Amino acid sequence: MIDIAFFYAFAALTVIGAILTVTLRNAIHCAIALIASLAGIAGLYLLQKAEFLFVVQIMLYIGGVMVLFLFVIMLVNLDGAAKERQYHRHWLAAAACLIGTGAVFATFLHRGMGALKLEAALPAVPGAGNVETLSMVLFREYLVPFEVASLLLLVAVVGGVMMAKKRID
Amino acid sequence: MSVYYTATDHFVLLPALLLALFGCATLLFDFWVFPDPKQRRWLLLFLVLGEVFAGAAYWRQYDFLSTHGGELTAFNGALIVDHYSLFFHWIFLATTLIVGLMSYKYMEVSEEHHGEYYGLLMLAQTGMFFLASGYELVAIFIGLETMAVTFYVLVGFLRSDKRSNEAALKYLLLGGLSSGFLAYGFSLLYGLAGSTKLADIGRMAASRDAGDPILLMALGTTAVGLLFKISAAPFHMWAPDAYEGAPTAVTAFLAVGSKAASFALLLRLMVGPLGPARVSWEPILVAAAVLSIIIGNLAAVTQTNTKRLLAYSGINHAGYILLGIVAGNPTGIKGVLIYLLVYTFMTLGAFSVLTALTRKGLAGDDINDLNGLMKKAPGYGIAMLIFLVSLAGIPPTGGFFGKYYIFLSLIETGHYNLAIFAALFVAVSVYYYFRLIRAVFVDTEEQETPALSTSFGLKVGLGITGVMTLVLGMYPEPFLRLAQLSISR
Amino acid sequence: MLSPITTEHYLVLSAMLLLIGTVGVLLRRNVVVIMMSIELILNAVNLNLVAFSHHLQQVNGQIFAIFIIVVAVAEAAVGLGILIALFRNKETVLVDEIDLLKW
Amino acid sequence: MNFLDLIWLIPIMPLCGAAIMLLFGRKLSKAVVSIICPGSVLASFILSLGAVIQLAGLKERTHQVVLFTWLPQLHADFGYLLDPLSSVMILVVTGIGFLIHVYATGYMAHEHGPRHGGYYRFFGYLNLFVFFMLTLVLANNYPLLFVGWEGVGLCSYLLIGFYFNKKSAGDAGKKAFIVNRIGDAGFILGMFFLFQVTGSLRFTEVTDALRSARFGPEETTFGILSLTALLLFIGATGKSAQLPLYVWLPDAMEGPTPVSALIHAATMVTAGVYMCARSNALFALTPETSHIVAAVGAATAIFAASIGLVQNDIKRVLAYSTVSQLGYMFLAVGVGAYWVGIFHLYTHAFFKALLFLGAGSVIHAMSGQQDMRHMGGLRSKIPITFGTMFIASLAIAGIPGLAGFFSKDEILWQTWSSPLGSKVLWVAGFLTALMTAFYMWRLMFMTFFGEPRMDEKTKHHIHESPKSMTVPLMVLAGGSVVAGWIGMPKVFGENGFMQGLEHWLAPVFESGREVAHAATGHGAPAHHDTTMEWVLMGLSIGAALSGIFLARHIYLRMKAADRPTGGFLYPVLLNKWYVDELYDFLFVNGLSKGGGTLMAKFDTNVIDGGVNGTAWLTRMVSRISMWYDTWIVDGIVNLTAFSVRALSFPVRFLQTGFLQSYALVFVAGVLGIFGYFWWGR
Amino acid sequence: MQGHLLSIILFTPLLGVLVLMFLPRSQKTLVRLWANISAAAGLLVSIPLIVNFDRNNGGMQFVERMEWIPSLGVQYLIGVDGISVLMVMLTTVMGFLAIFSSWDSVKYREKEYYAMFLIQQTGMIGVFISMDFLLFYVFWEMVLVPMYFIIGVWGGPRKLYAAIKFFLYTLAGGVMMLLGILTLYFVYFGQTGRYTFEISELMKLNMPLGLQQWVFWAFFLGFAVKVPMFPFHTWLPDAHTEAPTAGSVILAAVLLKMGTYGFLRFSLPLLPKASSDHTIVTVLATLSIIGILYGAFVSLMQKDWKKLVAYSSVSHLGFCTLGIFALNQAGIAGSVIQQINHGISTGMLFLVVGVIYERRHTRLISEYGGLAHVMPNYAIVFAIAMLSSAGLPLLNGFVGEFTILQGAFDANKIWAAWAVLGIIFGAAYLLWLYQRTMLGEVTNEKNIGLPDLNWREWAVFLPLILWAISIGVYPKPYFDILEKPVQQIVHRVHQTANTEAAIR
Repeated sequence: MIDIAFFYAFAALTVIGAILTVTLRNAIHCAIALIASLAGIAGLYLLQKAEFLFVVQIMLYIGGVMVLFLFVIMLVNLDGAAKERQYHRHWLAAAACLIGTGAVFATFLHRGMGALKLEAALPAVPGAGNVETLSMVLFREYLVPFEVASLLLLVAVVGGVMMAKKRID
Repeated sequence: MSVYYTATDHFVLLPALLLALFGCATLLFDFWVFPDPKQRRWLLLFLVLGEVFAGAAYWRQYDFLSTHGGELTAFNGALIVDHYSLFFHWIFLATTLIVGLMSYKYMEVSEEHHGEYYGLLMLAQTGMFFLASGYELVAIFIGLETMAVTFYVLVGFLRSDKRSNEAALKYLLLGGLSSGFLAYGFSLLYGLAGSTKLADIGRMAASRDAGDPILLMALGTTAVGLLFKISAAPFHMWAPDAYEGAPTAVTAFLAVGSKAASFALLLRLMVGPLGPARVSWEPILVAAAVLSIIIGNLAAVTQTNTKRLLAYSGINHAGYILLGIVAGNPTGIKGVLIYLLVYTFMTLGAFSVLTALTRKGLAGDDINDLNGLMKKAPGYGIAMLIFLVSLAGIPPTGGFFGKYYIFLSLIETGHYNLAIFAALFVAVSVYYYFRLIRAVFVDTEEQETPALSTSFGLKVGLGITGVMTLVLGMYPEPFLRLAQLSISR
Repeated sequence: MLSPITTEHYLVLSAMLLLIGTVGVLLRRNVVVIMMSIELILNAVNLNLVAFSHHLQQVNGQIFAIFIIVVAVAEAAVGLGILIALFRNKETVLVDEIDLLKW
Repeated sequence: MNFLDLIWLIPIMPLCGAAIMLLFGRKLSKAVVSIICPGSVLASFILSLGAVIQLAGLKERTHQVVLFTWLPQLHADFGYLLDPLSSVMILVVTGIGFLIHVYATGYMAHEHGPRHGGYYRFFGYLNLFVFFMLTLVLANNYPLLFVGWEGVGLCSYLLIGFYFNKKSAGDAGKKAFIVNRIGDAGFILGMFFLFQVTGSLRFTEVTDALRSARFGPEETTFGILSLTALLLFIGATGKSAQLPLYVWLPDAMEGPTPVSALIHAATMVTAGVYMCARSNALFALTPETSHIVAAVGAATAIFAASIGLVQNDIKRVLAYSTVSQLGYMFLAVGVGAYWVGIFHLYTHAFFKALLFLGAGSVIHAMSGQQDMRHMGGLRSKIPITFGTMFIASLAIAGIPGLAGFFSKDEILWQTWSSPLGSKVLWVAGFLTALMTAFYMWRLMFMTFFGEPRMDEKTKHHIHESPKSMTVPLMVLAGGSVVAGWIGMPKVFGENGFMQGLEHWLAPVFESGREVAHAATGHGAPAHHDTTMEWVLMGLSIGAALSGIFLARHIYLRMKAADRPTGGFLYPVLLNKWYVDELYDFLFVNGLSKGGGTLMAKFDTNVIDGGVNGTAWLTRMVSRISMWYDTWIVDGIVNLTAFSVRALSFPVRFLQTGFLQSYALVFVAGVLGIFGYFWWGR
Repeated sequence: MQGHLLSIILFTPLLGVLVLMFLPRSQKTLVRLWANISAAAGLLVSIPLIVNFDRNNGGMQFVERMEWIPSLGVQYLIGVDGISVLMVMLTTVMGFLAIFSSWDSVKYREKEYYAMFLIQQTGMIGVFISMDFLLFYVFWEMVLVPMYFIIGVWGGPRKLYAAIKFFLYTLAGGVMMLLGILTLYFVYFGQTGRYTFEISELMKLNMPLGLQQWVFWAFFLGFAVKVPMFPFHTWLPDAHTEAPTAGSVILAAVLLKMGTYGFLRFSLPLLPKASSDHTIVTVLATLSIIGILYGAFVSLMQKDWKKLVAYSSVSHLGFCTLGIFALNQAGIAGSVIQQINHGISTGMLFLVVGVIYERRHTRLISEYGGLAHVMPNYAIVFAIAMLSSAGLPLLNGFVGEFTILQGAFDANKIWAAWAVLGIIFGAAYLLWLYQRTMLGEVTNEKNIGLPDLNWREWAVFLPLILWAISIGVYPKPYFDILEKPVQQIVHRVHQTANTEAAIR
């Protein structure tokens, strides 16, 4: 019962935050709205016993990415941009497209729900907590991706630096 | 070794490791050793060495497979090495090597000669490795992203050049969107299969009826992501801009490496695990192929920027290759492989001629910059002729056999109308390829331009690509055998 | 009385997020906001994954989610870097003023 | 030596002459040329004589020499056949050919053709012509005959157009060639039919096949054979200038006079007659076609003669006269009297050649003047020419004892008596005889009698032609007298000489009649009604005399030389029955102006509506086809190309450069896919 | 040596190119000399072929077989029968003359020019001798590229348009043909379980009529564009007109024959049912006849000398195809001979135009007139060329046309009747052209004092004239060579047709 309430609360937070993100005029406000939305998602993780992911979400996303965003927003001062028209010219066509897609998605999900023959949710495995199991699986089955991820981050770092740094020569 | 990292795992992963290793090494050395851009060309050695070692590793794998046969899976099913993936590995290897060879002069000319470049090339190749060898969604996805992110950086490599920035930004944003969709599709696949292993997904797809809505959603979104990567219409819009804005060498890499890798994945997914759902995805691919051929050809006809023109021609070729997947019979798949192989060499070749055209204060990417090339540098002229003729699919060049297989497979599977359609558009494509040929051979340049910016590496690259294009056209036998081998299960 | 929360609820939610993200990408002219929208899309994916993994009582989904986050981070970093480089040259962050390359 | 096996040399001789002329002619002096060319013809004349004499010795009077295979598909060889028929022809061709060559040496003496050296080229062509003519008459199969057939056409084209720089000459030549081509089309098809029917194209084999009497009425009466014969005859009309394809001949007079004499009087134009005679077995089998032939012949004869009545150009008169005489020959062939046709051919060769040469000498004397209205009283100035032409005119008019009399009279008699003939045809022939006498003597009187009507300058110039020209005239005059004696009517008494020609030709033709008899019941040997024959003979002589006197009355007494006579008929005849205008009307006005008034056009300069008309029609068609080619066929191609280019732009402008329109397309794609999933499945 | 004669013939020109590539482009004379030498060599090595050719053997001779792409069943399989041996001779001779004739006419980029010609030479020979369908296709396409350059680089004012038009047109047709080939290939695989492109193997197929018809039309597109048959001819006038003289000569003399040869070698033997199918035969004969008359009509109206000759080709090739689809000995043999004749006559006509074009640099007929006074020898040569093209007996043209007509007549009298009209018009437009250019007064003073033929031009014309006359007077050897192979084709077509009839 209570988790139902929580679900809807977090869901509302997420959706509203998301909507604000794409609608608000000032980029900083957008960022804050996004943070709210992400926080909502984090809450949903918690509801689904994904504690580790919850932590990651809070720390990495809200603590890392968003800060990065804010930095950039500060760097490229967007006051000018804030006064500009916010929406793209052919927003109407875009909206139409989106509504169409939305409708289709909705119907699919609706149709799909019945057909979504997932075996009913299993009871939570007792014993080992989320993090341990997760780490076990991560380093047994997902070793390769893990390593590659490091490469990815390396590339990201190098790339970010490359791009952002001023030209010396 | 531990249970987490067995000898097999090592054996399979080794090439990727080597590449990553040399890639990082390049980055480090760049920071420490070579302050002067002129010396940085020595970093090319790292790339060459890296490729050599990786090549050796691949060779051992090839050797092993051809003696013991079958395939090797590692990291309990996360990676797979079979002749199929090896085929692509060879392509990636060649691509990276040639791109590296033709780059350094270009980078010097455009005053952005940084050691990171070679490192990034190799890291990108590492990403491709997982596209061809990955047998598990996460590995695949992460590999894809590694490749993609590297390309975002590479495309924007000319930081001071607006066009380059713009290209990078557009590519990144659209790429982000597409990978979002791809990931969404993957997540659904995972949800349906309860596992990220392609094997399980295959089982799932076989068990469910093709009409299952969620499966369709998964299919649709995945298809979107992949079609985007191979720049098939209508998800092609990024290609012309990215190609034009990017440094020419990178454009070559993008046009060949990224496309080949994505095809490797697309083919493996569609024919492998998602094979059972063919009825659902075949029409999508048909539509995409037809659109790509039409749009690619039509847009190229009046294009005046060579890189853009080649971008459109790339879209067009993607369409043809897709037709091979549509046919889906052994011939068709062989066709895809051969086509990609040929495409690699001819496209790289064409682009390397373009890199030579880029001179100080002269972008060299307008058709008129090709004028009188035959007079100026006959070698380059003839090479360009070979590549363009091959792109047009005219014997005795490699391009012909690509088309040959596609047509044959379409006929075998009874797609006569598609065959005729494809055949007709060959004529259209010839039209614009011959505009280039005409520029090279017939037209003469208005005012005197500086000499081509050639280099030893570039010449080597041209040599390899040219020879390969001709060999593939005149004696394709060994490569056909290789392709045959790589589709045999 | 509200029905108990099932996986489906999460799917719907993530689909909504996906759409909203797409809306952002399609409509906002501000590059930064567009990137944020992409983050939204990726989070939608994560929501899916977690829901499934919870449903299946596996952690694979969560792990996948972690990698997705990594990807998001990487893209964000590189993207912002590129944005800065561009801004340095072009003094704008509005996408429809960035149209050197066309036709 | 054995001439019979050397008959292939007969055509080769002039060929060598021609080769020498055309290859090295420029280096040779006129003297050498005027020795080589007539010499080569003389040589083949001698060869022919020898061969003919030896032929007479043979029991079976045919001899074939086959050199080598030419067209395997048609079993056609380079093979030569000497039999009575061809022997007559070769003698005529080589003999008269030689004389005309000699004449030409004189006539062309001060002829400066194109730049220098028109002389040698002229003789080169002349020899070439003789070569082809001999090939034509000596061939032992139709295709080889066709070789000569085409060749003579070509040479006539070259020789008419000999005056390179006279446009009218060029046109005339072109017209001649093309009209002949039309005939040839018929000829070719005819050959194919013949080959299909008889399985061979060798004269001997064809004849045997046809005479083997294995053809019933279904082939012979309006059957495939009739069609074959008809097609061949069409070919003949083209070559021998019969209705309706005669139009080219009068214009052919643009050529030098010797050419007119050799080609357009003595030899080439008679090729058609020869060919029909050759195919006598075929024609004998197909009475319907024979009727057509006879009818066409008669019609042409009277028609052309009527036109000849009023022409003022001396050569044109002779031209129409030739057409009319050719009509006679076809009349003969048509009524199944093949030997008579050949007989007339042979006599006609003499006097008509003579007339032309004479006319040439007159023109020569008049320094180029051809209009008889400006002549007169030349009798005393150029006596030899006058004398010879006098004889010739008597001959053609049909005065007893001269060549023309016998042949023409025989034709008339055969027309009357032959089962294939008819009284109507006879009347036509009779009238023609009357007119012939009239216009020939009109010519004589206007030219040689009365007082001179030419201006002083020309009058001052007048002089008799050189020996090289007059001697041939005299020889021919002699010929015109005696040539007929070997074909006298039986009523004069029968013996081997008096009916020499008939007997000589008998093996070729006689059997023809029998077949006709066997197959169709026609062609039974006519029972000889002697009195009737005498009566007819008398009538024709009367006609000849009255014609002459009428002419004398009008043109000597009434001095009507330059006045129109004959009332309403005059303009009609002067304008050649408006045939050219008719063709014009049909082909030109009929199509362009929707019909101009027929009587409105009175100028004789509108030559040959016929050919011009067809040419015009052709040109129209080809304009249309060209338009079609540029705008439709090519247009479609270019249109495709254009539309591809045109379509290219929208596709390119899809690429607006705005990121979000790309994204839009992207999402549209997504929508498309799911839309397909939704509805499509 | 003897065993590899064909390969030698095939690759001699390429060898020439290899050497040519290393010659300095500045040494123009050297380049010219070498090009002529290698072309002459190509001609010389082809002589043993005709000498040792056994005309009593209807099958393939000088066969060379080598695996090329085993996994596709493609072989390097070459050989000649009577038809191809004639074509090869035509190619080598005309090729040499073309190169020889362009000694002074090509003023720039000689090296590439000659290289293109020699490469093309190899391609053309290859087309005529390959007995493997894919090999054939490769050569077929290989010919296009050099011709594109020859037209596009050394051509007239509208050269680029003409070149790309020629290329696109032929290529489009070729690709369609490829589809046809692949279908055959696949069907063969279906019936025997192995892939091969060997013609003689593919002939063993028995395909249903319907499929045969499809394949036939696919081939038709390829060949008809090349020939060119009526609605597909429009690339020809442009290409012929814009190409340099030698280019036009090769184009007319050899390239067009590739199409007719294709019909003979592939369409008829491989698809006998389709090619004897009534509708198809009717359609093709009709198209041919339309081509004959249409070409003649359009030529009549041309103001451009060269274009006139070009359109006359349409007319003549109409005869060739008509002969082929008469489907009998006379028709086909005549057609092959007519193809050679057309090569000679039209080749000569183009050379004739080239001679005057070099002197006056205009092709407008109205610019000329009365040239016979200025250039008598030229006039004679032109006359001979013109007459041989107009089909005057004792010259080559007649033999071909006449035999074709006979064949057409046997097949269907109406065809013959129409085709005969073509002969009339043929005379008409050629004579008219001759009259307008050669006869009459010298109207244009620019023409006064034009030099007559020089020795090199004579050297080009003389062999052609002699050849023309020799064929016209003694065509038997050609008929003998053709007899057996043509018999086989005819027999194959009719036999299957009859069996079909028997079954029905």
